[in-house]
Amino acid sequence: MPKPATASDLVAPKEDLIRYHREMVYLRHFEEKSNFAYRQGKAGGYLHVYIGMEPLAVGWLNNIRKGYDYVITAYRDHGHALQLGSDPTATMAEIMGRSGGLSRGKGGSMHLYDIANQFYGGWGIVGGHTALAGGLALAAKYRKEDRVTLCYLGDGASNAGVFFETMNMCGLWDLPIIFIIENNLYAMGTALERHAADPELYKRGFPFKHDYERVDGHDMVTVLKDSKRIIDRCRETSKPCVVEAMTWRTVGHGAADNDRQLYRTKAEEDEMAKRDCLYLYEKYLEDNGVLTRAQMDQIDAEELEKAEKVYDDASESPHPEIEEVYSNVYTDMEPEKGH
Amino acid sequence: MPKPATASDLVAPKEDLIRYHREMVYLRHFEEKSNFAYRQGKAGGYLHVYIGMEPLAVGWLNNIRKGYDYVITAYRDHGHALQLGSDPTATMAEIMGRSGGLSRGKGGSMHLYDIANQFYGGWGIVGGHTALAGGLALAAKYRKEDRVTLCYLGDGASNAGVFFETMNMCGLWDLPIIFIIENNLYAMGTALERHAADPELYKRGFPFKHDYERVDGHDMVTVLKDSKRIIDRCRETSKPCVVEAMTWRTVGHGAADNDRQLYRTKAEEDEMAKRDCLYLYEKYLEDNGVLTRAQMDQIDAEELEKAEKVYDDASESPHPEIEEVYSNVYTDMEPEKGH
Amino acid sequence: MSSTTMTYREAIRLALMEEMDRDENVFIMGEDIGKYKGTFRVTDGLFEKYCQNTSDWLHEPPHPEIQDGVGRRVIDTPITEPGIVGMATGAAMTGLRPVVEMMTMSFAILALDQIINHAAKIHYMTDGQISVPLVIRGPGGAANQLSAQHSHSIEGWFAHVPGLKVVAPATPDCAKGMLKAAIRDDNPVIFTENPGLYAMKGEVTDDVDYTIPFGKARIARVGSDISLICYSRMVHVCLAAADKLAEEGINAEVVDVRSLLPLDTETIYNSVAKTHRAVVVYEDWKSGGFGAEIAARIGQDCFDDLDAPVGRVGGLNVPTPYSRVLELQCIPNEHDVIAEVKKIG
Amino acid sequence: MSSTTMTYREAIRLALMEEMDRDENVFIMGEDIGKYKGTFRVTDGLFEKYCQNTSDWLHEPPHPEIQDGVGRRVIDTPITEPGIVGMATGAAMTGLRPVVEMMTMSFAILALDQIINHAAKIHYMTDGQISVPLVIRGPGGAANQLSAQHSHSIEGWFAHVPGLKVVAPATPDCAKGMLKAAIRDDNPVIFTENPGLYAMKGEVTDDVDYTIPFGKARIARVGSDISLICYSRMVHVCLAAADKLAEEGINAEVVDVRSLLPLDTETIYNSVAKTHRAVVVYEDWKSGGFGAEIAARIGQDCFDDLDAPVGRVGGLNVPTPYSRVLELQCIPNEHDVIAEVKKIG
Ligand SMILES: Cc1ncc(C[n+]2csc(CCOP(=O)(O)OP(=O)(O)O)c2C)c(N)n1
Ligand SMILES: Cc1ncc(C[n+]2csc(CCOP(=O)(O)OP(=O)(O)O)c2C)c(N)n1
Ligand SMILES: [Mg+2]
Ligand SMILES: [Mg+2]
Repeated sequence: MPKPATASDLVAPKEDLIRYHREMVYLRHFEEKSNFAYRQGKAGGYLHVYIGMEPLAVGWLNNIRKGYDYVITAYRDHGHALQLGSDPTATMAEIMGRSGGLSRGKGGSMHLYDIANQFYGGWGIVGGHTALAGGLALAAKYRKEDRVTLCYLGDGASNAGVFFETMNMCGLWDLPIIFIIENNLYAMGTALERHAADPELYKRGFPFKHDYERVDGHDMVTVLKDSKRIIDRCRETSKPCVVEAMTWRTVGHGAADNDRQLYRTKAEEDEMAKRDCLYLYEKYLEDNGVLTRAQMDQIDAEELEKAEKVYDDASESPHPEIEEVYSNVYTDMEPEKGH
Repeated sequence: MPKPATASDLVAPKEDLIRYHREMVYLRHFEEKSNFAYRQGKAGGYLHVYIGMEPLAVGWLNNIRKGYDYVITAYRDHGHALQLGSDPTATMAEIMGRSGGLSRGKGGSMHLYDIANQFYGGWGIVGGHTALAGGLALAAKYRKEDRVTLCYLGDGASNAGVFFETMNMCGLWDLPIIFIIENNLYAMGTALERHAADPELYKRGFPFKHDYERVDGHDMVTVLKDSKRIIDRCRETSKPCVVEAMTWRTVGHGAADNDRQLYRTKAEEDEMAKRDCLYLYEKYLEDNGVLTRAQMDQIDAEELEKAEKVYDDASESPHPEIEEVYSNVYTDMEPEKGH
Repeated sequence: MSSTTMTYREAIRLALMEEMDRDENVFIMGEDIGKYKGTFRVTDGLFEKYCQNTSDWLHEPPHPEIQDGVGRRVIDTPITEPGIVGMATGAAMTGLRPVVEMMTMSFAILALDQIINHAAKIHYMTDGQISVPLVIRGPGGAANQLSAQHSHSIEGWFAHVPGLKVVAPATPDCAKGMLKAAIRDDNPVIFTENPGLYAMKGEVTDDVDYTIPFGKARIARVGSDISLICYSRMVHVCLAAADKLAEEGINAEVVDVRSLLPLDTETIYNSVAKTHRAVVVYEDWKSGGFGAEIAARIGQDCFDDLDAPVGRVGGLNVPTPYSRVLELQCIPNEHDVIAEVKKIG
Repeated sequence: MSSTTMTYREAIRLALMEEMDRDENVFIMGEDIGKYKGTFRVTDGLFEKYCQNTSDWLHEPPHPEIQDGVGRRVIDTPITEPGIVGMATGAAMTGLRPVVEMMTMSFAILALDQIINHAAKIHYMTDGQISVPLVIRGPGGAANQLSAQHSHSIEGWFAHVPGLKVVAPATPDCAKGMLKAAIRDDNPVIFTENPGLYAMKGEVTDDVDYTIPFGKARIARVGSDISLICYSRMVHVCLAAADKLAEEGINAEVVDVRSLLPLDTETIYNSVAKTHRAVVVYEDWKSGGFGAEIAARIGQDCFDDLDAPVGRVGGLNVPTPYSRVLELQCIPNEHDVIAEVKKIG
């Protein structure tokens, strides 16, 4: 039994570390439920979970000013919504396309939005949202506010032309934005080395006078340190920054991707499993006497139960009324109706 | 009177140096005539001349395999066409929209093409042609040929998203292409520092494993050396490369740009005039005893006369027949006719 | 109400200034719209008016030699339409009201993904959580030998997209009143200006709160024998045709649709109910242009009123050629309108 | 002629293979079309067939761990549609015949500038010096809860663009015959496949040189009382509607347009001349969709044949919602067709 660490050894106050753990565990159970919903036919379309990548949501978003800083990501967005405070049942209901959903079922898994928490989605066009993110940062500077914009994008998205155009304008005008490239080594079925001329994606910030670096995305402790440092710096300097966070999706690209061996080997997966973020973090908590295995099992059981209740409650939410198909196309008028 | 250089001191055989001079002088007169055509109302729309930038066409294109290597540029394309061997009268006729033009008047100044000489235009959408260029290079590699593709683009165009997407694919697949960024310090009325986060544009090749460097575009002698070295390397290695060539347009952005002082000072223009490429080159020829001032004046007179004849001949070319409006929309059918 | 004579260009500029004065959230961005005044000189004077002091700068001068900073309310951008529109949309999501100038609407084609698949869908995908008070304006249509890549009329594509509003005013007064309405609208609005209209003069209502609501067509000429349905510069082509037709005793009514989405079918149908004949006129490529939608609606909804088939006059179905003689063939003129009027009989 | 039963998906795959075998200049490129087989599994087996040996590689394996090189005739690309289409166009300018797969046609919106303002105009701008034998194919239209950004039918926009050809086959046989024709065509062709059709089975003619020329509509069902004009998956919706209408004694003819540009108006008009009634059916947003063009033409050119207004059935004018119950509201079904048939009377 290792000797308990003194508070000062820890990367964050003990109670925070425990909360982060709960959040990670909860997110993982939530995502399992999301996939389950898809298999049950309660969710359709494209559905992408965050399993294996949790620290990028839990770690980074615990170091921003929640409800003040702007956050935007692509379609792999469940974790960001939950982490920013979206009601889990409303989030799951949206994934199920129900009237109790964040957008009453109009958006779905790929398009979660929760403006009350300054979560700007939730986007389906690879790379497209990076320009919107630039606009959020532009708005902050226009209003002379010190909000930071966090824009997540995938390694595949980092090839998109509009991302470079946006980086250029952010560098040109010194906009306070952090682009977090979630480098999980694959763009759907295409390996990093097969889609990026240079797999060191952080270099893409170089031609635009951004700060740029590659960081680890597996080890929660490192993530917490890096994210705090980078977010604080961005808020201070109002300079844009490209962060390549090395991570890994344990599961398929989307709920429909049932044959990962088309593009990566079992051996590779086993190798990466050893660096599973939750496993690493729990080891840290245990080694430093923050939590015992028993306590963690307890937490795991509690969070699983929560996730199950959310799943059941969301399932109860009714489908939207048919008339709603016409609502909110415009703020002030209805579209012409009928076929 | 400086002592004549021995052949070995010279960057190229004497007769070549003299030919290059003729080509530069001729191009300048041709462009003056192009602007004149616009002022006379014989040319319309957008017309952009190459005055001040001649070495980028004359120098580089004398070091490729003409008629074999692919060349493509944007709308500032007169010099490239002439240098690749397009009939000057047909070129001027195209600028005037006449039936004797390279494309029988359908393209105009911005859209010169001469496939017989492997000149692929001639494009109006800023940045758009860089992707076509990547396709030319892809075709060469697909056919296992050792053609090099030269793609010219402006400093303003180097911000375009599709350019980055193309650089990525060229780097990914090692395509034999050279992107020559004609950095003339302005994108229409916008100064380099106002449109590029980092004015050192050659850096844009860095994230894509391209060779990249900044070279001089004023001094013909340097241009001849650099272009030979870079073109030969590209053909050998079949690796893509980004070259930022520092240059300067002596005139307005286009024939219609009549108020340059909206975006640059008279002082700056006077400063740059001292580095006018033709002035520098003639000084070199004189200092090295290649040509005397008298000989150069002679050449100047001859080339001016040629340009004037081209202008007059082109003016004689009839306008296209009205029915031609429908021809060559498709290779094998006519579009539906009428209003 | 009092009015002032000004050009279409000046009317747009005045609308921009009035709205920028009225609302601190309104700003303009685009290529060369600052000191360069815009290629069609629409934004002349705005940089000087709104970006005088360092406090008016979004960013300090990027380079010592360059005196001016980047304007905060007049933002010169790089030539990156997708990025520009996307960033404007992102800013609009937070409540700012950007007005983006497209140097020509042909360049908006590069930004269609941002316009159609982002801006236009945000209010719906968020079920009303976010609105996008964005205006995209610029010259649409052929000018004078700009060639194939620069001469598009793409208002029809936009008018096909739920979530967008699309207007195409034909007069200085409409330009001012509708641009102000567009800027005050909480939805993304495409505002297209035909380059041939900029120099046109007209009376413009003086009231700073004079706006023209969308979805209301305008009877540009009252007539009884046939309805010429049109918008933007084609309104003037139709008026010219109407004058000529009048000489032959045909009294044409000219309906300036001016708002394509929403579309004022009521006014159009009332006109057709009166004249029993209609010809739809537009500059865009004839096949698949928005005029087809208008014609299809009249054909179906006014079936019993029609004494003749609904005629159409559109641009030739070819890329716009450079040669002036060929270019002129492509753009509909009053003779083409008259020919179609006679053809439908 | 002998035929084989296969799915629409298999028919497309077979067409690709036959043409790749026939002509060394034909190659395919797109996202995840290699070992991943394409998201709709259309290109299953092609990488294995054409990229076995190092000599079949455009580029050696980018990384030691990765065994496979980049295929030369099956090129996996990054997710950069503008660049992909532009590079394919550039390659086509030299005489190669690329077939680009869009993972969904909704992503072609990003590449519209390359398609419309480059590929479609090159032959004209060069006055015939260059042709662009390019095919862009992929699923267009709503599938199953793909949400607003992934569910577009954009064939109508393409069909509006001179220089492009646009086809939308409804059966496996048409898919194979028309894709082969598209690949052999020297002009840029947009080939759209509705995701709902991939699993559909049908008889496919065996001949490797069997192609279906563009501009010829197909009578999918002979009838006498009304013409249902449609294409792609809506052909099957119309056939279902026709069966139901038959029960009520209404004998509908179903015209599968299949080629939008060029459009076979002759076959459409002949059908209307026979039935005196027409309803145009398409999945795209109703307002401004290509069905409007077809309806407008029938309305004008068949004016004297028509006993009733030309009806239209299109998708609802809203972004496609995620909720399945709402999504189903948006897509026309046989009941909507029947309702319109009754409405026009
Ligand atoms: C413009 C566009 N092209 C293609 C797609 C289809 N698509 C969805 S996700 C995806 C892979 C993206 O990979 P990456 O950016 O690495 O994100 P990850 O899924 O790994 O988080 C693709 C190709 C899309 N949504 N948008
Ligand atoms: C996509 C697009 N946007 C805007 C324009 C209008 N435009 C034509 S040239 C030009 C400036 C380009 O500058 P640069 O790339 O530096 O080339 P240069 O003219 O200096 O040779 C602009 C903005 C265009 N043609 N295409
Ligand atoms: Mg990835
Ligand atoms: Mg320049």
